[in-house]
Amino acid sequence: MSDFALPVPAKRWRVGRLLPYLLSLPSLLVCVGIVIPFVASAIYSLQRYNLAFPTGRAFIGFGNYISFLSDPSFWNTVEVSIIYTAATVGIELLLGLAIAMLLRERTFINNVISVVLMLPLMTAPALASLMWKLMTNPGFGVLSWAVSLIGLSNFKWASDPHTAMLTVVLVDIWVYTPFIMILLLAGLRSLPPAPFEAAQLDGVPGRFVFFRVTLPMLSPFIVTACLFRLLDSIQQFDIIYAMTQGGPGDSLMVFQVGAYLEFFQYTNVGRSAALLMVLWVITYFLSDRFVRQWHKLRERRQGHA
Amino acid sequence: MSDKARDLCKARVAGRISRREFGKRITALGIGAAAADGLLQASYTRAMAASFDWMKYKGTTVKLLLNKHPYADAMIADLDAFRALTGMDVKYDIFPEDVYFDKVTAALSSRSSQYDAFMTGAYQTWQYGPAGWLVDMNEYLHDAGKTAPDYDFEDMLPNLRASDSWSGVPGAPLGGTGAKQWAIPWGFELYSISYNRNIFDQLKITPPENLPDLIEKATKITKDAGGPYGVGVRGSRSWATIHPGFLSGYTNYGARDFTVADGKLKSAVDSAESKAFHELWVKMIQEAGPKNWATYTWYQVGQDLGAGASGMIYDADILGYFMNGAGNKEAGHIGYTPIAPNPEAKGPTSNIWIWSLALSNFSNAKDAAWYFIQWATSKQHDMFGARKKDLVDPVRASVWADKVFQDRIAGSYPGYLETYKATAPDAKIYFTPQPLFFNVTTEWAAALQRMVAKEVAVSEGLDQLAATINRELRDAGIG
Amino acid sequence: MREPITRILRGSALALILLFFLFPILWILLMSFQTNADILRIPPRLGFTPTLSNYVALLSGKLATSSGTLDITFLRNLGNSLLLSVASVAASLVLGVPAAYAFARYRFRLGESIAFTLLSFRFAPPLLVLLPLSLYFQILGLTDTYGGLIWVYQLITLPLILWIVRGYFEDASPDIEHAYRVDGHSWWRTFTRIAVPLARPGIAAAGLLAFIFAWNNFVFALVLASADKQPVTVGALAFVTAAGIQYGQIAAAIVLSILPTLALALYAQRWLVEGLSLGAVKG
Amino acid sequence: MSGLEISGIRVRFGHAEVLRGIDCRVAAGETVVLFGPSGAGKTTLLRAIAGVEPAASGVVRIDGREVQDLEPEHRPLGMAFQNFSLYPHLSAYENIASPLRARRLRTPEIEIKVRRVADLLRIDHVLGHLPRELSNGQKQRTALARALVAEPPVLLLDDPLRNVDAKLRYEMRLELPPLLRKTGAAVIFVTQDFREAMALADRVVVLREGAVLQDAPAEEVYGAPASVPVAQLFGDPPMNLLSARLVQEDNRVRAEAAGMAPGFPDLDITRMEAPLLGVRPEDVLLASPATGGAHAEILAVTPLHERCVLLLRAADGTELVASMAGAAPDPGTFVSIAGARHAVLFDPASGRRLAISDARTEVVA
Repeated sequence: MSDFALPVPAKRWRVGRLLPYLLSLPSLLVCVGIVIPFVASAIYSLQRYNLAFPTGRAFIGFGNYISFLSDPSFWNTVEVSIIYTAATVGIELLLGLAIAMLLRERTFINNVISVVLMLPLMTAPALASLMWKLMTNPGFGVLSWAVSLIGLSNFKWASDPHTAMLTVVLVDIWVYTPFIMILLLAGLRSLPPAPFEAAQLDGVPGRFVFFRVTLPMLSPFIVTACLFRLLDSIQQFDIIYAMTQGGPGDSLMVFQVGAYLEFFQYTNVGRSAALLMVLWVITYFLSDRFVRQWHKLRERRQGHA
Repeated sequence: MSDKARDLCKARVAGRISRREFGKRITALGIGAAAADGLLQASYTRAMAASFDWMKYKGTTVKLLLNKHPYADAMIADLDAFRALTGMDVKYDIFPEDVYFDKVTAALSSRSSQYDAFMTGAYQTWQYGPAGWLVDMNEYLHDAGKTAPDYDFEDMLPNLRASDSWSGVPGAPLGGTGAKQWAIPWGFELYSISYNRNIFDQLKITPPENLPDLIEKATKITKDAGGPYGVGVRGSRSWATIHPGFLSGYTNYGARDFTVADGKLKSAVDSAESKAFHELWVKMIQEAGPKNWATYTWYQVGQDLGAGASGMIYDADILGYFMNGAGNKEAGHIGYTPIAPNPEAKGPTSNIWIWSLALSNFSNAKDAAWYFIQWATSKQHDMFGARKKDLVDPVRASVWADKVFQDRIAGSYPGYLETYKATAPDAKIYFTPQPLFFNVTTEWAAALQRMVAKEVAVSEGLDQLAATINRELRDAGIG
Repeated sequence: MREPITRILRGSALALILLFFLFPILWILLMSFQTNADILRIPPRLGFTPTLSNYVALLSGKLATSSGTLDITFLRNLGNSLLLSVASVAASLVLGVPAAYAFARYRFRLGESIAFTLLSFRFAPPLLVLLPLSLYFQILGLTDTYGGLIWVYQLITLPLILWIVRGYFEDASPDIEHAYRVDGHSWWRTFTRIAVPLARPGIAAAGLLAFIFAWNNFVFALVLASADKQPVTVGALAFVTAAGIQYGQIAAAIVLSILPTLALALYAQRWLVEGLSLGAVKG
Repeated sequence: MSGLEISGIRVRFGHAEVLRGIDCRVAAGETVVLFGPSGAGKTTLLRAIAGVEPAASGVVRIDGREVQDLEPEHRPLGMAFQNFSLYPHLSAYENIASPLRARRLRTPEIEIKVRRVADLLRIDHVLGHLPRELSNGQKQRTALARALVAEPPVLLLDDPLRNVDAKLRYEMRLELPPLLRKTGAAVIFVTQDFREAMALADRVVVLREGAVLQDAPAEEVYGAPASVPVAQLFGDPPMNLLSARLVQEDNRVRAEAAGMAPGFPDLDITRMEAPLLGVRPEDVLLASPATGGAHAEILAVTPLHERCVLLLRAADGTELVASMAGAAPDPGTFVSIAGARHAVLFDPASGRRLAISDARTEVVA
């Protein structure tokens, strides 16, 4: 006898159509709860609103934004943020890719190294900055001592406007390269081996394989890694605030540090919110572009497979 | 405790016998001096309770927001006395200074009723007061039903009382007419020189007397001491860089932060006096300051002095005090000296920082919280902190006059009291009170950083700074 | 097989990389066994008498400084960090894995928009929501509750899990799940017995990264929670004291705060790399 | 009726309609081969029947009961997927046991049934292995075992022999028909290989672009394709389609092309512009040039199985394919086309079949 003594289900109606909504709505709702403050922020950004001047609070439309346009410190913020983001993401990507290539083979030692290399990522940036500050202290700092050995006795690290950017970028690289490395390593190891074996048999030069085979196949991973890092980097706060509070001068005044000071030091809610809205628009635009690219690359990759 | 001892304590509290007499008689009773202090403390508590209904809010819990500071530690150590006195309970959240004020701003700006009272500086009340976050304490101070008769607010140093008192009108003087008492002073600090005696002895130099002299000696230390640099001052991009030694010297050179006319403020950082002083200060840092000065907060300034990495600091007197304590390499080698940076000046003009206690307007237990503030700023607790703990710049004249406190300081921290005495008379807040204090001083610190890094000439930098400040004042409608 | 010169180059490159990334960690480790006086020596030296005093101070909760003994709550902070990170990641997994599955498996109206909106929260500057959030939490009564914090932490953990796990689901063939349903198993059983176990490497890796980011968070807890709910990132600042910065204890705190994550990472090592790859399970 | 009955199945992917109303019946014990090129919608149809692909409209009945609104797990059928779709984290045993576990059978009963089907498919020795430890053939048998184990009334087999090697495919072609018959299930078997279809099918359903082109017994689809596309699809090498000329002769019509002129007795059309004459290569009668008939040049020769396939150019210039047994002639030599053993005539405009030739073979003079 067949085993199909199946009960007839009561509902003739298929849950299938609603299922994806049922699955995704809880997480959406959880995040939507967070949207309410977001809307409040957007409204604040349209107000002249300094907590220390309660009577001066008024709706001023895009007044805060318009004042940015003529404010050199705003453009400085834009410039510093772009330099910081480009430098960190660029170097981390190259370095992360290089390390991932070195660790590509699935050996135990490589796996262990890849986990050990994640240690910096596991060190909270707020605490890591404190340690880097000590290590770059001209008196007790081991790094200052090390550079003095190679003749750089007057290297001032984060204290000198010329080297401050270099210093925080260095810390950022130290903390976040492992993130890119691990994503790209995962990508490299997931690539199908066939094209590489074929190239090796055909004696195709390594460089050619790298640029024409590895990189294109890796691109969805590169895009993902870049996306997360780029958007984190342009929003950098912990490291810069802990190391220099945006100084020396205004040399490291990135968006979130500026907005943090506007709110927590100057209690200027309107200006702080407007600055953050500008940052949000930038990140939204960037992420939109990236996600589109990501979808395109994924489809192409799946098409190949 | 024997009845005799108790009577003796009561007599001492009532002022019927002198301190010396009390000491002599209590020794005769066979009670050690330390135990006697405890007895005294206990009887003070009882004396306070006798004349005022401290038990009125019995059972209430007060929640405090505190900064991680020895002053707070001193208070926490004495909380049991408060509990015993009032039958109230105290809970507190304590945060490191790096984030403390952000935490206060977050709590108050969200109108949180979580905290009833909190620690603050005077500058912060210039924001918090106008924002409507604080309770004006005058209503409590002048209400005999709410304030104990022996509280004696007048016993607090007048400059300190004035510093926490402001009308809210930008530019109006502190403690002037219509002023509200936004906070009650509790412990403070003023700015003088603390130096490493070993280094000074080794180089055979004497403590600096004015700024040019300081620069010369500091430069010598940087050159000749074989490692340590000359003078530590703060340099981070923060208001905190401006208010200690820097503003004290700035004032000493006759410069002011603002001119006030017709209720409008105008920046005065581009004055000739200001430029002259800035030139010297920038030179001092360039030639004898810490290499990465621009990241220095008072922690690094203190750390370098304590570890023997700097010859001296021009910063809080209490910072020099702490660095003389155990656990630091240079403990016991720190000397103190007052300074009037301008050779022409009559004496020091130290700016001050006052840790004060304020009452949140969003508190649900304001009267009870006031009881707490009243106790924490009372003579009794001030005395406890000064004698037993590190509340070393207490706010009350009577505590400074206390022999036990004086003896203790003189014993372990030679020169500290003398320096205090020389600096105190003209020590007060030299900033013009206005709500944009943090904007102005942060910009100021950033400008100073650029001058020290030689990105901009001093005179030009100050002109730019004045323009920036004036624009911000205009935008806010007060310039 | 390979030319020796390539091997040498590769080896020295790896050595340099390890030096750069591990030297600070090693230095922190060394510092954690030194007294502050040893740490603050000029110039810095390798030789020192190791001491466990930093760890003792952290674990016993008593910190001796020149201005007296301070109570520290490091263990409590560590506990908070663990609670907040574990609970946040767990909540994100419960919420995010089904959602990731939905985005990967179904094309539905507004699906992509919902997915992008969820992702975009990851991109919103945290301060943007933080400013009004404290006010809002005050109204909801969530200020200073673990629940409120875990909710806000979803901003960090949920998008990360959603996007990595989604990629993983997308690359796995749906036929395996179809086969299971045709066998007669319900949707839910298929999801829990087939889809989730097969995506385990992806889930493990995403969970680990989310855990790290939650663990490292600083500003949310700082603003929204009282001292007894603060994680180690904020708590370790307590070692910045008036009597000096207690670098030894900070170093020990970092070491102790890395250990749970490191243990987790080593445990998940076999899934970590594989799990982040979009590469599918090959049957 | 017992067995499977589907009607009006439509499936859309976005704007594209992938299945445009499919009707089909499969009786219990019958094996229907679903044949068509890739992209025809074969797999989609199976999925729609199984319920893993939502159908826009249509009715699916199993043993008379409508199941189109049921979730896949409530449809009484078994399915083997083209890529096997084994559960990689479960042993072969557990893979096979899965449908039984879903039905909450008791463990000893499951054990008995799994062993039985594993014995039948000769995979009893690898039941403890994980799928990745199995050879392709073992994987295929495991997938098949999983579909069979619960003895479902309907079996859907999606090209199960595609990913296995030639030898195994050949064996399975022989083994499967009796096996399937034994289950008594209504079987739909998807393939792109006409030989497989011929070997297994009771009936063949030819599918192209989401529509059924022909639904008939295998021999009929082969011998009498319903339309030109079927003729092109079904058969390897495919049917020759030659432009013919109709010649009225007595009571019948002959279609002349490339030296062949089969007669169509039932054809009532006498005049038509260039109808298409379909002749299977093996139905092209060849003779040595000496015997007369139309000469054709051999352009190319390929061996195929036991026969060889010839590409010919007939005297009228038409190229056609023929196949013959025996030794392969050399390219460049000539053969004679003696006629067509069997032929089909198609309407060139609609592509529809017009007539089937009679049994008489004719040689054009």
